[in-house]
Amino acid sequence: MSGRLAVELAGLRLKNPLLAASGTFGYGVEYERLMDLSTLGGIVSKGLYLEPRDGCDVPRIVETPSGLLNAIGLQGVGVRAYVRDVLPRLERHDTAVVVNVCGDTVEEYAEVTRILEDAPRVDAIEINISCPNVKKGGMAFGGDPKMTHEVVAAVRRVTRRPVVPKLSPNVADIALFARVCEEAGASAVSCVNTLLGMVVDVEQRRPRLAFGTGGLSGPAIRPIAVRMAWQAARAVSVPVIGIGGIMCAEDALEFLIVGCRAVQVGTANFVDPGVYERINAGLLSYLDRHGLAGIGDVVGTLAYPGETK
Amino acid sequence: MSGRLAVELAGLRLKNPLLAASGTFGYGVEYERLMDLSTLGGIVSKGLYLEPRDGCDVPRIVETPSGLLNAIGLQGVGVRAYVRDVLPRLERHDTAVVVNVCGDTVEEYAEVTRILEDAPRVDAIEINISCPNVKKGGMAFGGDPKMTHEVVAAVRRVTRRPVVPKLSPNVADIALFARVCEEAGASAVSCVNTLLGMVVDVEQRRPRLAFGTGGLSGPAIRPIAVRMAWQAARAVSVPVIGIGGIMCAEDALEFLIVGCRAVQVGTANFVDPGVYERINAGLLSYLDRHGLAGIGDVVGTLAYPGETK
Amino acid sequence: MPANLDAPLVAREALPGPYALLTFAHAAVAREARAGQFVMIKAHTAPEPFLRRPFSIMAVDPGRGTFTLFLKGVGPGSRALIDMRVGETAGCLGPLGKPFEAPPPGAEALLVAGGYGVAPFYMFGEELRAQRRPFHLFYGGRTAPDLPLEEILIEGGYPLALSTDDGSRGTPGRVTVPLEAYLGAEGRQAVLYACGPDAMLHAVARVAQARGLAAQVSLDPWMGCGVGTCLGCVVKIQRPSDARPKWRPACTEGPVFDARDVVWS
Amino acid sequence: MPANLDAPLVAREALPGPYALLTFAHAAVAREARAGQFVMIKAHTAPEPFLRRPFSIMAVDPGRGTFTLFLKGVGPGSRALIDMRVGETAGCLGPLGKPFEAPPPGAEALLVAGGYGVAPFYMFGEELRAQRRPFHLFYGGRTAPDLPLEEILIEGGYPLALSTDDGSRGTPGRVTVPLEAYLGAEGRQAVLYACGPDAMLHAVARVAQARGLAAQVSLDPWMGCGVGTCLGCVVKIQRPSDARPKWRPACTEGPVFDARDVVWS
Ligand SMILES: Cc1cc2nc3c(=O)[nH]c(=O)nc-3n(C[C@H](O)[C@H](O)[C@H](O)COP(=O)(O)OP(=O)(O)OC[C@H]3O[C@@H](n4cnc5c(N)ncnc54)[C@H](O)[C@@H]3O)c2cc1C
Ligand SMILES: Cc1cc2nc3c(=O)[nH]c(=O)nc-3n(C[C@H](O)[C@H](O)[C@H](O)COP(=O)(O)OP(=O)(O)OC[C@H]3O[C@@H](n4cnc5c(N)ncnc54)[C@H](O)[C@@H]3O)c2cc1C
Ligand SMILES: Cc1cc2nc3c(=O)[nH]c(=O)nc-3n(C[C@H](O)[C@H](O)[C@H](O)COP(=O)(O)O)c2cc1C
Ligand SMILES: Cc1cc2nc3c(=O)[nH]c(=O)nc-3n(C[C@H](O)[C@H](O)[C@H](O)COP(=O)(O)O)c2cc1C
Ligand code: FES
Ligand code: FES
Repeated sequence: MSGRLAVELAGLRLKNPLLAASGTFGYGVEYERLMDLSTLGGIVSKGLYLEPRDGCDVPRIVETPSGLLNAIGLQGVGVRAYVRDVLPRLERHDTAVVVNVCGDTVEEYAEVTRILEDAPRVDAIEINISCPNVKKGGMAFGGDPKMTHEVVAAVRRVTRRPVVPKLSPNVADIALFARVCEEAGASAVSCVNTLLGMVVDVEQRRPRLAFGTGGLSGPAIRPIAVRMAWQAARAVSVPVIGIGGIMCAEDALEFLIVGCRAVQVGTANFVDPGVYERINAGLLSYLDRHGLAGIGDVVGTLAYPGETK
Repeated sequence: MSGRLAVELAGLRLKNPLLAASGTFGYGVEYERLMDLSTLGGIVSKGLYLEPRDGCDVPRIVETPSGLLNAIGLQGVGVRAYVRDVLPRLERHDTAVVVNVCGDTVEEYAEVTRILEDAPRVDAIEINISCPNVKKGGMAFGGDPKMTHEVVAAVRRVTRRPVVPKLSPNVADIALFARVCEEAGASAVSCVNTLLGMVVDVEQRRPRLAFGTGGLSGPAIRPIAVRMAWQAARAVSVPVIGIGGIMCAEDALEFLIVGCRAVQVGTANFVDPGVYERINAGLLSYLDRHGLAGIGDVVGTLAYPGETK
Repeated sequence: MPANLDAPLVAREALPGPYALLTFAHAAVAREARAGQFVMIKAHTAPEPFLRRPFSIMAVDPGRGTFTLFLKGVGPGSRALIDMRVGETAGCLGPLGKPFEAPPPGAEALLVAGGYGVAPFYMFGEELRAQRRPFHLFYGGRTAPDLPLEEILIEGGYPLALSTDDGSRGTPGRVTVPLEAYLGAEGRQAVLYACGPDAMLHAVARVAQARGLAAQVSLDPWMGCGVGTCLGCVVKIQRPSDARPKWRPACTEGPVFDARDVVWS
Repeated sequence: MPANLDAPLVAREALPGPYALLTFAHAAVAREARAGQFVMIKAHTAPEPFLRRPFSIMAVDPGRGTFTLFLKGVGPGSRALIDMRVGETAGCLGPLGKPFEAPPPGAEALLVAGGYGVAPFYMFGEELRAQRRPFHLFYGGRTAPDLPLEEILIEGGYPLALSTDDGSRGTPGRVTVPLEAYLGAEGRQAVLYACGPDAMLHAVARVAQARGLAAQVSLDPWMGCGVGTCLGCVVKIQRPSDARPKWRPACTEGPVFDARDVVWS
């Protein structure tokens, strides 16, 4: 039955198209006691640097209309502790493990990737060139085609594994960045990270987040993310992983229909850890209702006005 | 009392900082029977071309989480009918009249503006270089610094009135576009128009809007719009008019605090035509609560972390 | 003049199935509304969906300053209204739109209702009765439970013809079956009025055209603002004076249109 | 183990003011919760705010499979819960977090509650009583109406000291006034437990430090997920083994912390 949800993605076989998005599912092990991790197609780790990081001051999170604005600042244990403490615990779970790799410099991205190269449990590398909440790297790289190319190529050189840059939505032309990634050797692209935003505490007349600005996620951004995923999917031949505001099966289907091979679920993890089961059940019932054999039959089936497929 | 809400904007004196946003208040006269139009600081007309336009096929509007996605396609009566039929009816209302000017070509923008030049009731020209729902002009101009400069300069040349380009949020660097406008002679900038988005009807596997994509407005986009207004206000010395998801006084205050001299209320008009009275009352009570003389004392008072004012 | 008010819910009657009758206090609607007009309304208890929704005015009580809606709960907006408790308020703008126009003297009014489309005809029946105009109400649904107003209409003494697609109540078949039977073969003096699903409106328009009768149809597009500014509710209309079809806002130029002017899609 | 369930509301008692007691069916919480733990919960009736909210578990009934919350309606999330009707469900994950730890034998437990911070102490009192440990509950508020659980605690036979800032009920002044009076001059064997506003927690921590007593404080940061992944709820903690303060998630390493480890801001 659940074979109907399986997808091929850059050489990986995922048992279903749902991955937990970076930064919204910890390192995966936090959810061990709450759910069966093998109901997930894959887990993308919280962003990892070479060294442990403290992250931003608080408040780090503020709710917005149908959205969440965060500036966590990539607090984390660093790649070595991850390899030592986390990866062994993931051994027992039948799900793909994708590591979200960060760096202040091109060299750091490559170095983190190199350290992961010897770790057996890693299935793919997601390159975070789109975090809006750090002063160096992140969005500064993902907003510049030349730097994007450099980072992706540098990571590509040091790993045999699939390399998946994660695109920033804070650009004018997402298709351009998808193409740059493809040319630099990306195996797939994740689309998208958070939109840069700000919420003001009008009583204090200062930003609500200690960092000032933050990244907007959640259902509020879904129409923008779907549009960008659609543009990216039309621009490149490598698979696109859709991300942004997915809360239920219909939301995931929007991304699949516009051409994404898989999707990531982010903020919804905070709202309801039962989201994967719900979405998987919804996808299966959609396939039944529409007489489709597998979820692959949905991918890229959008009938865009004025276009013939 | 209400003098406390008055603002100076590019040579205009508005009795309060609230304008009705283009495309969400018709030509103004539609609301005559519903409210006292002189409670508004100003009215921005629906976008006007040289000739009448049919607009997009239906559906044109779809609700999204805390947002609205529209592709109206600038259906309208054309500038001549506006001058002939609408402007005389606005004579009797004590509020500023701003005309939102559109064009397929640079020349058309200038031509529409020229026709308005002889109309007495017009207080300012807003240049719509950011509509995402037309095949020519609109966002295509507002996403290109060179074209932005050309359009603004062309309109600037043919009118003595304040010229206010309306920026597109679908760019990487809003500050750059604000500066280009200032250099081209803009008297102020409006910030922002709608974000390009798409919603998919998963049962039909086609976009919900007949046009395909549309522009996202409403509270969902407010954190993004506030951030952009803040960036624009820091980049230029001409006034910035903040737009995006304003529903209540607190929302308007966010834009004023980050540096906007005035704001526009869009989608909220559809939800509640009483919104202006509510916001004005809220602004006055804010001034009282904070011991401030006038609304100008709020503008640009954001204490940004790590910066001293 | 339409007014925008916080309207408290003053009475609430749940009907079987997803239906309910809700009565709100709103002086302007109570005083001025005519059958076929509608309100834009949203329960203050639910922030989402954030837009108001259009509902036909089913009845007014000018003395009490109230009006009544007949609602079918189909989505979040309608359900939030149905879930309101007496005393809670809704943002409510109305009365809006163009009402039904009474038939010329001598002609009978034949009201054709499908599903929740029956709502404005309760009020239209009252208006016609007050003007001593003859009328007949054809009320159709898919099955018997889709005719939740049956009892109220019978109690109200409405001349009524019921029909259901599955034959579980009244004449079996579409609502046009009893309508055509009533019209009979010979040329009856009548004006048709229709409110319900699109396909039904179109069917009634065809009946009218075939018999050379006038028909007024109440269209049901999605509405954003209700006052002619969002241009989301436009429908294709070609009036005799129009050289070609035009997109016209159903909220201000309708929802009631002359069936001949509607360009059916 | 914590479980994520659709929890139906099985009982609801409105208290004076913005307060209410809500009882939900949730087998895992009912069976496993300990005082100081919390649930992340959201009424399914209200789509916004879309995140769940943290609330301390006030009581459990393992036999019936239910647990009870004591809520103060302060914003949309808490109010949506309070507005629920019996039978409606909430998405509920729990029990979560680290509970209060009972004092060592011989030491008395002094529970210091401010406002809604009293909730976990109802349950902690029950636990202590079951373990035959002596305890005393200091319950403070701004004014008398801010002590809505007074009656229930008295009926439950809790050893209680009330206080209000304005003196309208119990000892006038902050809750630390009766606490310090109770502690007296001489060195009493006690562990302090505090739950309430930040300033109160800090004050209790100072009292404990001044007297060389251990104190456990339940912190109240904003929480996004409740399970340690959003890192939105972090608080600055420096344990004896830490070279410098670290941001630690209050949801998994707290909400109850050793007062000495908290870096007060
Ligand atoms: C003039 C008028 C009078 C009406 N009178 C009544 C009445 O008396 N009683 C009554 O019960 N209902 C009436 N309706 C219908 C009522 O307005 C809708 O049922 C209501 O708006 C649904 O809102 P919702 O949030 O409950 O459901 P939603 O979830 O918003 O929508 C329910 C249905 O509307 C469709 N829909 C949503 N968005 C769009 C869109 N952009 N374009 C097209 N379709 C869309 C959906 O596909 C779905 O089938 C009337 C409608 C109009 C226009
Ligand atoms: C462990 C724990 C146990 C709790 N137990 C109880 C209990 O038993 N009973 C009870 O009534 N309450 C309890 N609370 C408090 C409760 O969680 C809040 O009152 C609730 O989340 C408010 O949500 P709301 O949507 O009603 O209001 P909101 O409008 O979300 O917020 C109300 C208050 O929270 C503040 N706030 C909102 N967002 C942030 C942010 N990003 N950062 C900081 N502050 C913010 C606001 O400023 C406002 O003052 C507990 C909190 C925690 C952490
Ligand atoms: C609290 C939080 C932390 C995040 N941390 C990361 C991160 O470490 N690396 C990364 O690439 N994306 C990070 N993201 C972005 C998400 O992975 C995702 O791209 C984004 O939230 C949009 O998806 P959503 O709307 O489903 O949440 C974070 C998002 C949130 C809300
Ligand atoms: C239905 C609709 C029509 C619009 N038409 C125009 C237009 O004609 N010209 C224009 O410059 N902006 C137009 N806009 C954009 C608004 O003026 C405004 O910039 C945008 O909606 C963001 O503000 P809001 O979130 O308050 O709605 C339109 C927006 C909506 C929702
Ligand atoms: S509903 Fe907005 S124009 Fe008709
Ligand atoms: S609430 Fe998310 S980490 Fe604690």
